Amino acid sequence: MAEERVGPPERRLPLFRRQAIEGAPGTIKLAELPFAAKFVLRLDPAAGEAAFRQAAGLDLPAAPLMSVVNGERAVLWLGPDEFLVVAPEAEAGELAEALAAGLADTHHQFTEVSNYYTAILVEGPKARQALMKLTTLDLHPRAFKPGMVAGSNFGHAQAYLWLEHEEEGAARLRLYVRWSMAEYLWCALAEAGREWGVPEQEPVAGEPMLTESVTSRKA
Amino acid sequence: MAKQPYRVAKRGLIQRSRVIRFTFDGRSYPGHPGDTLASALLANGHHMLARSFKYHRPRGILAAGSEDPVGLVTIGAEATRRDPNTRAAEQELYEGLVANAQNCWPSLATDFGAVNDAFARFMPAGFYYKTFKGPPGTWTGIFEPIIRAAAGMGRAPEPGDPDRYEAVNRHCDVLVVGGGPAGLMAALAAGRSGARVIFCEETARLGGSALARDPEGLRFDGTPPAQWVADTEKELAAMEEVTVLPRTCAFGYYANNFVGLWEKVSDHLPEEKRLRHLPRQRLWRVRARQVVLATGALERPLVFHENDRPGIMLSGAVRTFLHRYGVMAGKRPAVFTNNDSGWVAAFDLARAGAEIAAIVDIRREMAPEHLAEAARLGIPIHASSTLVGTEGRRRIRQIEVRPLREDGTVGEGGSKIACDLLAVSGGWAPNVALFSQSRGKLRWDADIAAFKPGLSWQRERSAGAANGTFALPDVLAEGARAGVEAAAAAGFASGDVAVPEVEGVEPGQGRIEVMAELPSHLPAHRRRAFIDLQDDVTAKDLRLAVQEGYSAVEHAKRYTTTGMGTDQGKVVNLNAFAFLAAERCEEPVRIGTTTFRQPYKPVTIAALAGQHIGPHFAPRRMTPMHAWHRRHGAVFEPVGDWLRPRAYLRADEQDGEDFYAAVQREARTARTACGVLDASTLGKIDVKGPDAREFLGRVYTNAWSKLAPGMCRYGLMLGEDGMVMDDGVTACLADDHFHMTTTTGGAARVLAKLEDYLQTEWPELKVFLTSVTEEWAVASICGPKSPALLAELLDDFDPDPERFKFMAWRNATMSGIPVRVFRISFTGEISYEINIPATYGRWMWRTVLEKGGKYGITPYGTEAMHLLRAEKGFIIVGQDTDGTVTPHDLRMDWIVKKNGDFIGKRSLSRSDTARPDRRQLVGILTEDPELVLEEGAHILQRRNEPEPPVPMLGHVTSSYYSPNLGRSIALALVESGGRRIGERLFATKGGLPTVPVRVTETDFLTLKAKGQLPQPPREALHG
Amino acid sequence: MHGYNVLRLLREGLSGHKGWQPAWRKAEPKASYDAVIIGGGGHGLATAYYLARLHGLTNIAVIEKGWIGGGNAGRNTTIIRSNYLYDASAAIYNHALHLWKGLSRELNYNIMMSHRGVLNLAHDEGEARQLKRRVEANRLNGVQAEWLEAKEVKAFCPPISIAPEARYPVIGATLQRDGGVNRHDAVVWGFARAASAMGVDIIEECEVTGIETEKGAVTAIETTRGRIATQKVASVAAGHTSVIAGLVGLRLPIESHPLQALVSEPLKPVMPCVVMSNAVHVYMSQSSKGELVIGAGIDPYLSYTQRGSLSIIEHQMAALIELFPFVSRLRMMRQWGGIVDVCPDASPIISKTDVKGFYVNGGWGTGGWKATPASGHAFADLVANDEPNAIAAPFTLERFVTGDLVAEHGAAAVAH
Amino acid sequence: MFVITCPYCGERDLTEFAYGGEAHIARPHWREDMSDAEWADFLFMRANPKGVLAERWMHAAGCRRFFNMLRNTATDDILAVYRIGETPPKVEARLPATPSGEAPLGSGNDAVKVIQPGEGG
Ligand SMILES: Cc1cc2nc3c(=O)[nH]c(=O)nc-3n(C[C@H](O)[C@H](O)[C@H](O)COP(=O)(O)OP(=O)(O)OC[C@H]3O[C@@H](n4cnc5c(N)ncnc54)[C@H](O)[C@@H]3O)c2cc1C
Ligand SMILES: NC(=O)c1ccc[n+]([C@@H]2O[C@H](COP(=O)([O-])OP(=O)(O)OC[C@H]3O[C@@H](n4cnc5c(N)ncnc54)[C@H](O)[C@@H]3O)[C@@H](O)[C@H]2O)c1
Ligand SMILES: Cc1cc2nc3c(=O)[nH]c(=O)nc-3n(C[C@H](O)[C@H](O)[C@H](O)COP(=O)(O)O)c2cc1C
Ligand SMILES: [Zn+2]
Repeated sequence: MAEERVGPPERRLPLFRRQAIEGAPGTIKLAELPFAAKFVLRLDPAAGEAAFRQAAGLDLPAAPLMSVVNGERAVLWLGPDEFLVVAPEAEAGELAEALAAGLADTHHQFTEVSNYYTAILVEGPKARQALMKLTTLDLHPRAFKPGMVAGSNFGHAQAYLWLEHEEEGAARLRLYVRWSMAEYLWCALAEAGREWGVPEQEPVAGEPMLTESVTSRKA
Repeated sequence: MAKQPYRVAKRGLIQRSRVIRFTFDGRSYPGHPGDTLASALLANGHHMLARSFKYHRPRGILAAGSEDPVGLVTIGAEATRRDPNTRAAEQELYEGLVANAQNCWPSLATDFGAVNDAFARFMPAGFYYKTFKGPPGTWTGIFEPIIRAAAGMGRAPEPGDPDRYEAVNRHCDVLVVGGGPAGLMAALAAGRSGARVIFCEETARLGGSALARDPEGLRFDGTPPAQWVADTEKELAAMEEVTVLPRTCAFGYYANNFVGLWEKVSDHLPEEKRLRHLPRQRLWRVRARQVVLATGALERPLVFHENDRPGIMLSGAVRTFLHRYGVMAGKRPAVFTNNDSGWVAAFDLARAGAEIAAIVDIRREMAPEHLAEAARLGIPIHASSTLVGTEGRRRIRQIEVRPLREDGTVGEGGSKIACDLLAVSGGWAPNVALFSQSRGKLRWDADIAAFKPGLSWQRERSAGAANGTFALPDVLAEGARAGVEAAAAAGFASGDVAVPEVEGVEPGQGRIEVMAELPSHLPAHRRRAFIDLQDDVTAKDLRLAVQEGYSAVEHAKRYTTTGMGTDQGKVVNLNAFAFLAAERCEEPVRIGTTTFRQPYKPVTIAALAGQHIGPHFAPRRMTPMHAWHRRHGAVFEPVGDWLRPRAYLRADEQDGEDFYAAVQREARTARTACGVLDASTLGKIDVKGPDAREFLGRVYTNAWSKLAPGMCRYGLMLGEDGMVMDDGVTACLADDHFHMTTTTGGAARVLAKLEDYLQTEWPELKVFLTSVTEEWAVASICGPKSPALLAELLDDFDPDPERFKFMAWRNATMSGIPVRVFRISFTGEISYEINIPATYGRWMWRTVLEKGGKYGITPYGTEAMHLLRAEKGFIIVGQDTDGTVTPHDLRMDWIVKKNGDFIGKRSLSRSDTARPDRRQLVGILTEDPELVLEEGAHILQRRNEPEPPVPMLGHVTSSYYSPNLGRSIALALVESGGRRIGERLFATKGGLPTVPVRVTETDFLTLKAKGQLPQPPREALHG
Repeated sequence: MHGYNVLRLLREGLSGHKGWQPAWRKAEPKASYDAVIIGGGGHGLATAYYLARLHGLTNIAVIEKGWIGGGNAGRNTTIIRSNYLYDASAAIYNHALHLWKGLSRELNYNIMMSHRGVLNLAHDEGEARQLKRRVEANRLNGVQAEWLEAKEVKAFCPPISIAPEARYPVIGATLQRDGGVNRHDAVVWGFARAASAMGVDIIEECEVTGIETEKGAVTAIETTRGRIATQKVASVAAGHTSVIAGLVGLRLPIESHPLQALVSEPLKPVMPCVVMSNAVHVYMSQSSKGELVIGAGIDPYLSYTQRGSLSIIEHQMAALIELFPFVSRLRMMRQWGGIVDVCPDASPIISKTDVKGFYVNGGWGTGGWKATPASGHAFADLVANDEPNAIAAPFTLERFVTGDLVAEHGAAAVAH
Repeated sequence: MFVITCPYCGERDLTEFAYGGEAHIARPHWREDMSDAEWADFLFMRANPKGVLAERWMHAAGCRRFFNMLRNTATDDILAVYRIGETPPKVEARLPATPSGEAPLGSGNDAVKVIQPGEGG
């Protein structure tokens, strides 16, 4: 069965086969962001905010749909008692330990989702417009401001959208999407970018399927 | 090059300097950029371009826009780009456009279908209800095929549409629909406030009816109309927050100010000029805080004998063709009107050089200034007269005028007047389609004899002609006001918006006199006065509908099909309503209207689907190992959104392996050596909190209080109706921390349900749930060689089943990578599930296969997995259950705890649910071991079925040929199954004779181990 | 009732069609009736027709708040089939099919019953399994049913795509050859005409606003056109079943949802049969007039607005293109919505209630059209005899208490 | 196509939400002697009102929270949104003109299609 020798452990992101792509200069870029540690924190902020601050070194977002960034760490609001904590890979263990200790007396859940989610970067002056082909979120600059996070549907994929920052109309957005939907979303985003010259991304498709029912012919 | 005999010099917004060619019905014609197909055909003197639906009567063009009911053609040169039922009046002309007549055979000019017309008297409304009622089968066999072949309009294209479509979402503060004077002012006013404005216009240009006016006679603040429109458009374009969308029709006004816009992005371009990076059409899904409807007014035709000939056109359309497209639709036009609009059209035509044959007006009194102007232009006037007939086949050539008596009947005398165009006007009616779609209430306005917006139901306002305001200065002012108010309502102040001073205000339609059907000297049954010109509904048909009791407007519509064509009766419906009112001697307001439904005009199906088709139609959820599966012969099966390998067909064997052989091989290898399954798709939920155990005890049927960390337990989850909904194994990670698994297809449903109970039913429980399905890639390794393989795969790991017991789990590492290993099994075989962080999944899988090579490992798919678990008698929720099966029906009483509540518990004791003779899951063995039952086969008491209905005892839920038992096996739900173990019953086999079977326990492996499997293995065949 | 036939049509054609009479009398409400039927849809009119014809009850009225056939009867996609799973369902739907076959003649009104065949597609093994189970059950119940492999599906319905690379490839289908479509309005009008001819009062634009009871028994109804005394009230109000039941203080296991449908522009014949798919959620046929009649999905929320959400239609159109690529460039001409009353087990209620003289027929959900004559037939029997007959018995309200549901989710998964 | 105001995330499109059915149907506490009818009432019987309905929704694509909403099912007007556990606010539904809320003429609609003489509004 095995035709190739497998080497030491190698990690692959869901989109590892996909190169970063972009449209005409100054329009839109798509890329999968490299590995990072991600955790879902479930916690009643009223009960555990101080402990969290102490352990993680940053505040919980003060308002819904907001994020807090401190250096390379960030906390994104996902729900009233649900947050996405992002940190550099190397800090994952230390962060988890610190939180486990710090929140030991608080009812909480700190679950690693580094592999569950991948992050797709959508960047450029046309980023908002491209995304609006896939989501019903109001992404007008008046409505969706830097630092904001929103969970929504993007085409058929649920994902969290985070506007990291925006300079002179060029937005830098991240989409956190679950592994199994990453290919779909990537191709849908590329399709949305075609207007600005983003190359078409052939979705993985055409898997062989049986075209007859087999229940009647088992033997 | 042919001339365009009806093109007039210097008029129109067409690009005269360029001549483009198009073909209609195989003949080539010239036209200009800026033309529509209709205007270009008219410029060439071509009026007849279609045949009507029922009688196949010649049809021309009635209106100059999307409201035209009759001028339908098929566009497109290629069969895959064929667009039937395209309105010539809407289709912009481009170089090389190919149009063809439809609904006629052999040709437009000679159409055999037209014989229908000769038999029209025998085919009144609803004639088919009264006949063709032969014995059963005659309709399907004889009459229907004939009717179906005769009906329909264009021919559908061939599959394989090469074009792209897309949908986009937008939010805005103000949406302005309609680019006429009212809409322009509204957009301007709203735009100046800084509000986010979307401004759409159905046609290629802004300007609306301003472009249908003689530019000489009209000034906005001293500027000619086209210039004013252009200046306004420029100002709008410069506003950052304003989006102007020409060629964009607002087709649907839905709840909560959601409006669908349909943009034709490249339909106006020749094939080779279409921009590949842009879609053919675009759907704008607009969420507007406020909406301004400035959709203008539509002109009605008049209902009189022979009013359906090509060359009979609405007066406004005549003006549009003249001023917007530079086409004089006729050189000797006659006018027939019940209001002043016809007069204005006549004057325009006369000034442009036409010789007006006559103005026929049914009214007695006319505006003196019009009479004076007519006299000045030398136009013959026939006041208080009507038309009683027309002539001309492919184009009108004569009208017959008769005086109208005071009592509304036709007088003697009169004359026949030659003409080559008849402009008709029945007065203008506000275009209230979108308003009514928004569920606003209409108000009857007797002055204009039409409905206009009354009571708004959503955040919307109408302005201009759409609101029944017809005088241009008022229209502009109302538009501006609507824009200001809409912006204000959305929170934006615009300040004052100066309304341009209009020079050349038209007098308007004046007093309008409505006669539902114009009188005639002909006996009623000889009159052919058309109301719906597409579906061939005549006044006579509507009269018959009333006579037969189909007099409610909705009944009349359905009985006669009036307003049910592709135009949805935009310009003809009001005539139908007026006619019904007259017939029923009631006020029109009591008749009401039929329902204005979406879409305003027909919208391409692919545009509604947008980009979400083909490979983007439904996501394919993939595990990290997906690519490997594809490379190794996997045949896939959809499980929810996931694609899972179903079996791996080996290519190396001769001719390749077929599916059945692959499944047998996989299942055999998994039990005799080693097999590995990609189990990553199983749902996984991290459950944590001090009340986690309590919570599990409520959502599963069994108890969880004693499960120790390091151990796992199987659970069944029910709905509140007591029926099995999902199952899975949950591992205790720590006293307050669990790792729950669900079925692949049930994952999302289970999580939602658990959240539901936690958030709404038991908020007091301190438990958090987080989905971790894709965090882990999972290899489920089974078979006698699996312990040895595990020992090799994992670092310092003792997989010995004696010490690493069934239903335990451990942390371990694989080449240093932390993994969780579960000793759980769905096959009854020694089995391990390695869970590794998904980013290592691909590597893990390849490593397992590489290191498993020497143990003879095989990857196996879901089909072998199903087979293996059936050998052990394990259920699959959704296959062996169907939402009507309780744990007791599965004979899994052991899993239902006696004490304490859980979801679904109370349902189990309902009188029917607790019945002892319900269908229960049992094993089924055919007496012939080689015979594999069909899943879905039914179980009967008797060998020979009596006549239906045959009593059924149950059905087969799972059935396989088991390579490991050397015979076929099946699971079935059978009435009182538990009590029937050992009984001989019969299974159906399609239409073939039933086969004898034996009822057994479900765990076939154990039966075999105990020597209770009745049949010998068949080594010979499957060695 | 004047007969309808070809000769008469020809005669009338020659004399200007002056002889045709109203199809049904426009009745004014009387002070009292032996029984009152609420709802002038297909089921209500069929009930009246059979009450008069089979039970001799002619002093009855059908009360319709709008115009007859204006509810679901006027907005359904008219798919007729009887290939349901359970015996109880097979009995009633097959009975309906049997009645449909003779209805044009019986009513002397051409309801255009077209037995052009109904395909139920399977896109994966799970569906194939369920469908095959149904084929077997159908056969044993005397319901016409057969299984077609993908290639046979294509042969029966050439415009369908059976491309193996499709996301949900067609792997087979069941075919009920004597299933099909008919002309919905004609059914309504045909029943109304026949019932009216036997003396039934059909009262339109009259809304039932209250039901009076005394000691737990019905005594009268209140309507927008006055009070009507009666001891039997039969509710056949489809989408409004719960509202009517609410008038006597009953709560039912029913929820009312929007269900949408749409038609394309008319075309020359392209679709030879009816096709339904659960997985991609499409059903389509072509009407005699030429439009493709396409059913959309049900909205998940309750609503009485007779409209649904565009998103349902959008998804529907994508699915339709998957299955029928030729529709891509065609246009949607009109879309509309109806209110369907859905039971938890996807089966109807034909039942007495705790209120004496108050009978309920409802909960047909997305698929009751096909049952119209049988539903009326069975309900008439219940109203006349105060006991359910064998066909109605499994569909009483009692089943929600005992748990003896008739779970037809599989057979009714796609709205139709 | 509703706009639903999630009490946590604000205005979002219908397509982000999952419907949760009629609200305030408390699951009865388990009792041995609970009758089948009582249980059936909880399981199946619904008010299904034409008018104001208290219903549950979940912001499935967003914050995944359940919440309650008051909506007029005769018009689809959304009248209030409130959190789980809160009591429904008092609201007034805009009532359509006929008792059923449908048109006396023509097809049924939430708002009557045509204003009749003598009718206000
Ligand atoms: C879009 C759509 C597609 C469908 N497709 C199919 C299909 O293909 N095949 C199929 O079998 N089924 C289909 N159905 C379901 C089918 O239409 C219904 O199950 C069936 O028509 C309901 O019975 P009915 O005809 O009597 O209902 P209705 O026609 O709705 O009759 C009920 C009547 O009661 C009246 N009423 C309500 N309240 C009152 C009151 N207070 N006073 C007086 N009158 C009142 C209503 O106005 C209405 O006319 C579909 C339904 C819809 C909406
Ligand atoms: N002679 C008369 O009595 C009479 C009667 C009516 C109107 N008028 C004149 O008509 C003008 C009215 O101006 P107005 O701005 O109100 O109307 P308009 O007719 O000038 O403009 C309406 C515009 O809306 C567009 N439109 C319609 N439906 C649409 C849709 N669904 N989506 C997108 N676009 C759509 C049309 O293409 C048109 O361009 C005035 O000049 C008025 O004098 C005169
Ligand atoms: C089977 C069927 C076919 C239909 N065909 C047409 C049609 O050809 N043209 C049309 O305008 N409407 C057609 N309709 C839709 C009706 O016009 C109407 O929308 C529907 O009966 C609902 O009524 P309402 O829209 O007035 O609420 C059809 C409806 C059905 C049920
Ligand atoms: Zn939310």
